[in-house]
Amino acid sequence: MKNITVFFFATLRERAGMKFTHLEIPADATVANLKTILGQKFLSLNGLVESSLVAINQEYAFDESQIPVGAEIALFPPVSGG
Amino acid sequence: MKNITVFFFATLRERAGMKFTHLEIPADATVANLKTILGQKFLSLNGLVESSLVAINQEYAFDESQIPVGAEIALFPPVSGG
Amino acid sequence: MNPRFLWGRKSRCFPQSLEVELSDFPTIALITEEEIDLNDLVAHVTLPSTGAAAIFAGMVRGITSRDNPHETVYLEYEAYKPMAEEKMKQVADEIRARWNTVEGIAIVQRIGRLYPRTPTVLIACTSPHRDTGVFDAARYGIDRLKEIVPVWKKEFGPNSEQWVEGDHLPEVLK
Amino acid sequence: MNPRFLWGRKSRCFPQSLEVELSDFPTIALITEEEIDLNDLVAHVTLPSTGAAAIFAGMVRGITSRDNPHETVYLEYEAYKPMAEEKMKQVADEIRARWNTVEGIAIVQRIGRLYPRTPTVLIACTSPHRDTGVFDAARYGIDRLKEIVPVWKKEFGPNSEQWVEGDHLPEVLK
Repeated sequence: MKNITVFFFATLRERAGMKFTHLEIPADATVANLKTILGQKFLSLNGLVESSLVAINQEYAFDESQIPVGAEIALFPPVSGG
Repeated sequence: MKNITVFFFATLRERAGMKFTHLEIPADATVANLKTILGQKFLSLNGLVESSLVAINQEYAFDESQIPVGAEIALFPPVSGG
Repeated sequence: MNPRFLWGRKSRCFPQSLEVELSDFPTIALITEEEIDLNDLVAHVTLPSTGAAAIFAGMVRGITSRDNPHETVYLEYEAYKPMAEEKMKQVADEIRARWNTVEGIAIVQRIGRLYPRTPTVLIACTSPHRDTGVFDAARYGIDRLKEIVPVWKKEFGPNSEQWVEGDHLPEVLK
Repeated sequence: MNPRFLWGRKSRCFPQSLEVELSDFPTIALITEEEIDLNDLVAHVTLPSTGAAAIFAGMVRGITSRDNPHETVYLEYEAYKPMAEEKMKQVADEIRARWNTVEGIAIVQRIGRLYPRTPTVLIACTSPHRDTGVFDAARYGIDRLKEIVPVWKKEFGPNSEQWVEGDHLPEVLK
């Protein structure tokens, strides 16, 4: 198992009801695994977390990406700045 | 004969040594005629006045353009603003 | 900005048969000896319907590498002010004729003695969105200003001075 | 501007075999809650060799006519600030890789509650001349910011509020 921090932004922050959380996940967890874990832990994120964007240590990551120990993860919807 | 005012800008102003002058020109004078008159009256403008741009009452005019009574004429080199 | 510099607001062209509320679009066309204030000028051409501004600013180059490499200590700008401001309004009209989504337009040329790094000219065009030509409109504006607006500059180098030569293209003046 | 926002000056690429004086080019990549000061930002990316700046400013539209016409009372912007500023630096790097005449680059996104007519975002690119892609560089900058920089906005209308949906295009994020 390893510890990570997950930040939520925009819709995901509102639906999760928090800005971030600390999690323990399996040592070999990928981004896809993390999404499943989050969907189970935060029922309010169900249906939203699957399609959200993910960043690991402030760089975009994708379903197959491995999550390093102590990673800073961020989940958020497609960006809409400007 | 008719009276006009001629303004000089940039190189032409420096070469003429004045910002403007009042002139009396023939009633049927065109821009081409005016350039000849100016070249005779201001020897310092010789060789420069022929290729200069001309505006009549703040609108571009060309060699064949007629000059109205009381016109405000301007002579200047190709523009170089910006 | 002094309101006398905010010239004739131009209405967008609607079919005359349509009863529509005509919006007014601000146009600034100005020769000035004062500093060019980008914040102020952009604010003056920003409407409640504006979402995008494309802005060109030209500066005095102190060091020129292209073509004829040289140093510039300062430039002296002079203008035939009333005609120049009329020609700037013509440039604004031409922009609106080509890009009918453009809302506000500011065209400002600063004159007098100007040192390197100083903004000398500004073209700002606003529109609701960025994808309907507003960048092209600003580009057209500065290209056209350099063709038809009666302004000249004299360049002062470390050991020389000379008038900058414009291109002689009478066909673009009409 | 606080100098901590003036990030790693980037040198233009010269062949390594040439002994040349490397110029430094300023890059500003900034998420801020403060007003966007165009004069200040453009001054920070203007060098003695600069003759042209192409600038894009985006504003809050109070009235939108296209697509889904509606009124906006204000927008609330939020950002993942450290990643957003890194992605802005990536946008600046991409610009320099595509237009090697670009000198300074400023990319600024304002966040917080912003009302109609307020500038929310600025992209400024400078270069010695206006005819070597500086307009395209600024256009690329705002397009790319809207693709990869983690910023979101929630729109508050007279009787409603909703998050603005970005396009889901994972292929542009890499």
